[in-house]
Amino acid sequence: MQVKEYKPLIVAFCCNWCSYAGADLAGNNRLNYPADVKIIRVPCSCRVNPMFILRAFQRGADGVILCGCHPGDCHYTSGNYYTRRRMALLFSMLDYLGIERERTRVEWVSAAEGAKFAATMNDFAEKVAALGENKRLEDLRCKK
Amino acid sequence: MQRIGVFVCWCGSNIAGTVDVEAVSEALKREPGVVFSTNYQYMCSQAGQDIIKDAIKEHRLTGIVVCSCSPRMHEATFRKTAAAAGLNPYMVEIANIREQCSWVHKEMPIGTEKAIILGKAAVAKVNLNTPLTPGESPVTKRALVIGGGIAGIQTALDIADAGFEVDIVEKKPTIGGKMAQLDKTFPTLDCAACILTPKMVDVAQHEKIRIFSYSEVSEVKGFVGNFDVTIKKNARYVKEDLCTGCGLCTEKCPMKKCANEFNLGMDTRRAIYIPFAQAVPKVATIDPDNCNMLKNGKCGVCAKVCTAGAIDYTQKDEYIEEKYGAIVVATGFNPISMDKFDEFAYNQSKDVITSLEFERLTNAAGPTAGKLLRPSDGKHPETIVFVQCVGSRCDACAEKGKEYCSKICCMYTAKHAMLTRDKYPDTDVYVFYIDVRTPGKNFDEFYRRAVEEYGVHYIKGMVGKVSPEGDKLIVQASDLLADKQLKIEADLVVLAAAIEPDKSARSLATMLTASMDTNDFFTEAHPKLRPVESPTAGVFLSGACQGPKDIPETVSQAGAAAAKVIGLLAKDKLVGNPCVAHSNEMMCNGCSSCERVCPYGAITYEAKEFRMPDRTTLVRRIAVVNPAVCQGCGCCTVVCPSGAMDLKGFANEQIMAEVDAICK
Amino acid sequence: MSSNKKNLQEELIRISGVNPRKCMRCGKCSGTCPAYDEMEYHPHQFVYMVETGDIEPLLESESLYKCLICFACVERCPRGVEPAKLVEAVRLAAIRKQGNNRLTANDIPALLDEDMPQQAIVSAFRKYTK
Amino acid sequence: MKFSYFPGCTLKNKAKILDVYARKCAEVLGAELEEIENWQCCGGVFTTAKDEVATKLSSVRILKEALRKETDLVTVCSACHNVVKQTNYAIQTDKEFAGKVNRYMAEDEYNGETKIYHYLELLRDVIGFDKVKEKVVNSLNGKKVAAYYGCLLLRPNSVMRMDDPENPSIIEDLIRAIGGEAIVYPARNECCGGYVRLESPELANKKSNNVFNSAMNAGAEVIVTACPLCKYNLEKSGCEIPVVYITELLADALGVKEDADEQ
Repeated sequence: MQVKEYKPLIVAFCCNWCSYAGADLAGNNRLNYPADVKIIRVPCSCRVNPMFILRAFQRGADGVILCGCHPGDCHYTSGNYYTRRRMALLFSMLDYLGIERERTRVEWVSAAEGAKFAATMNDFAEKVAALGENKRLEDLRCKK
Repeated sequence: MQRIGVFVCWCGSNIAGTVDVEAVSEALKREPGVVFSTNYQYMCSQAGQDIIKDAIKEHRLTGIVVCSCSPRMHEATFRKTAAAAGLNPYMVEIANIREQCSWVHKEMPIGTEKAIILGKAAVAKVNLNTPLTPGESPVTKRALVIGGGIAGIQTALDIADAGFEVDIVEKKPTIGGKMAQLDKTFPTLDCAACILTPKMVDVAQHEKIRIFSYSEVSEVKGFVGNFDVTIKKNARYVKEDLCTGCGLCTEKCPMKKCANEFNLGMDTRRAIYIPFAQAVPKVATIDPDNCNMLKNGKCGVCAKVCTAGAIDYTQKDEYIEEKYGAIVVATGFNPISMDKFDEFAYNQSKDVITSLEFERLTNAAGPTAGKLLRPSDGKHPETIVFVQCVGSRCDACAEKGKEYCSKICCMYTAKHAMLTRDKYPDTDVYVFYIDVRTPGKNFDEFYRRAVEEYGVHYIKGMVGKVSPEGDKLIVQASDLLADKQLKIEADLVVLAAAIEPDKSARSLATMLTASMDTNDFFTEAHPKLRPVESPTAGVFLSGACQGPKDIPETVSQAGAAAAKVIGLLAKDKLVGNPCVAHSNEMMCNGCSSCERVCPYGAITYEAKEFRMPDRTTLVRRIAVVNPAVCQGCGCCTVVCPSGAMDLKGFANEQIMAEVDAICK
Repeated sequence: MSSNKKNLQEELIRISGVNPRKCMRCGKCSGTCPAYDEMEYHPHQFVYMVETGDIEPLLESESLYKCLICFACVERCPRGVEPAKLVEAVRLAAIRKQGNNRLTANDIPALLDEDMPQQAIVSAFRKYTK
Repeated sequence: MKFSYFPGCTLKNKAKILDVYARKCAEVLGAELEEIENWQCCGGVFTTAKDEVATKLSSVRILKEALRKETDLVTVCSACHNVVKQTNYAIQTDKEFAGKVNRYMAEDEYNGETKIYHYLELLRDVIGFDKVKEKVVNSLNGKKVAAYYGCLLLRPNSVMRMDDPENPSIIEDLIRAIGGEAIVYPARNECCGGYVRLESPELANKKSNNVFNSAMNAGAEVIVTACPLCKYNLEKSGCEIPVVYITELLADALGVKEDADEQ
């Protein structure tokens, strides 16, 4: 029997001003990374509500990565600092819920760092794939 | 229910080479809300845009999804296309299937699968899009420049020459700033006063420019295009409109022993004074800390001698309210205090001075009339030691000094050394340096001239200690290249003190909600691409308040800031970004969480009456976002515990829908 | 760098708490050092040579015993490098080797005089003996 | 006001007068110095290496004893002060070191709670130089006194926090308070070379010469210090003017010198 190759599902939230542009640059330079990574554009990493991440895990995501501007470079001056603190808390809570630390990540990727974007995504996808399929977070409200 | 059209672009073979565009447009046809789906070779071409326009009209589309290159590339193009066909431009979403799909994946099935998912996410989002209209606000066509040094002067002149009114607010009794204190300027050695004072006169005579000297900004309200600013005019006890600047009072005043700040305390002035001969405005000012009349009610000599009747001992601080469309910060710099560096004996010997003091000592209008004489005994110094990097490039844990390079010291020290050797060839001049940094037009040539033609001794190493012994200063230092410890008997030691932003900058930044770095330099909106704008709309940066700068750099930045201001003031209305936060007043509980995280101060609170079902009224505190100030980062939406705050164009529901579409 | 050298370097950095990479090579430590003329390797060289792993010559050098521990270099270093702590770490590395004590109890009587305060002897033992 | 007092080895032996005068003056000025029981040596020199733990334990014992008695600690000898204060700082700032120290010690944990005053700080910050001035019965009458700080009192300043390490004034202010003329000279915070006295007497001589020559050039009649090692070293190197402990001048000014000499 042939086992279907496991493909992780990865959601990447990218800040419009830096990492989204960094992803475009990776494209311009034809730097490959797995197609499992799907990018959602947000105006700033601080726009990412923890609910979005929980929702992704409820819907079957295997990994969620947040990319923002380097500390000190936020387009809106301070958004990424909020992101950093919020996500530190959220990720430790997710860890407690059984979603391993390796499935969540915050990375700083500037608009000039196409190579870093691709490398980050390759690394993240590899780590997530190594963990195998994720436990699905259940939205208890949906249970009857 | 939306009626959505999907347009898949081939981008020649850029997309079509890795993505089966036909399959994509077929797959997306079946998504909810989609009533039309097609693909075309170049969607951004005129023909491609016509397909979109026609489809909008023919199928009465309420929203469109373009699967193409990055929105950073053509979002604006397709928004215009939609608008031309009568569709609200914010009903357009782009699925990035080129940069983030076809270009980074090699295999057709994989690329196609991902492109379909990205398309579905975009369709899911458009289903929840609502038409957005950018807000408009009027522009007050006047600018405020805070700081009257060379940065502020140049910015004001450039703005005024374009025909807009400008007010300069200067803390000191005269404009001119640090440049007015300098002797010569590197690398051309033209005299600072000769190039600055004509500009000061231009400012004074310009019909579009007003100068508020001896004044400070005390309050700033409003936002880009509509700032309300309160200016505090400090009492100078002299009526500016009557004073002719004749200077008689400054000769007759009996209080002779006041430290002259213009000469950095190296000589004295009277209690009523004009800082220097070319001051603008040339109006006397009474120093209330030293005036006997103001302190004890005895004297009144200046009033007696003033033929213009300009003296007014009863003058009070005055507050003036003005409206501006743009504000330029040009608050400049100061050398840091040498108190924490007393290994160089600055507080122990008068003959250890800072470089700015050296400027005054060599300036023809300075305390020694330009003769280089030691402050302690007025003798001509035979050996002079210059110490570079005093307080610059320090580590944060060293508890003193600044982490950055002050940038101007290498060049002015080369200038000082060269001028000294030029005027007094009998003088031995040593410069202790860590690195000599000369990146500027003709800068390195200038430094080399100091070494090669003028015989300045440049020694790689640092001074460890300066000991005043008798009338000499023993300078103990390392010569790293010779691997020696030197002891030089010097007559004068000049410290290249690090520079720091003016102390007033921090409170000003708070008033302006402009951001600063850890060193209190104002931060620019983008370090490369928006260097003269602060992240706060309508606030611009000029000169050393943004970072250490020499004169040519300051002047070019001042001109750039002026150009940005002119661009703003030339508009009659400001069109905002419609993707801003807004609060649902029914859900808001007035908790202030959003206000605390907003980097722009765009959120205020108001008490609003609500009619209750039982016909009573209830007054509740609710958050209100000023759309002209909000920049749309969305930070507030995340902290809102009740979910009242949302971001237009990137609403919670919309992003959630994208997540769902991707994770299906 | 050989692994032995690397280990020694890491050991010195660990016990001294000094990060030699913070040095900007200004030489202020050596400009300020009161024992400079007695030293073969000077404070800035200690920092540089530990950074590059060239530590053997320092271990052999008399300079280790010339440092006055006056902390002038620590106080005045603009980068917070604290060279004296590194000198001390190298000295410890030297005298901790078996048989490398700089001073033994037998040496003491000859060095004493009547007025010498106790602390001179105690501190010499602390500095030179393990 | 009651303080724990740590004299240290030299003050019980070669530098008895420093101890006696210090106590006597404190008494006059209303500070009670209670000597710590069964104290050991401070360690003589603070080893900066992080892995040196055992050599610092005797200092910790002093600090713990002061804490047990719920008093601040007063030291007189500059070297003791430096060692004890650096040890306390290491415990406060280096968790790993504090952990090791506490594992060595049987009793309660110590985390750097004790506040340490040098005798000079006691005079300036607790008693106040004004108060000292009031109690002067025997002014120095403008005697030209050069304060010698050396290295131990001032450096590293991040730990010692006594005064401006490059331009200190605490001893000068005391000299002025008791009627002397303070001679400020550049070498007052330079090292005398005390710690290399045994190993390299020539170097020690050189450094000491530099110090007292600088003071003498500035017109000093007497040099004062708070450190027995400095005093010994300056004298041994041939200083031509008297080198005395600061407490001796103070005792003289407060009129208790003879009293103390009898003890």
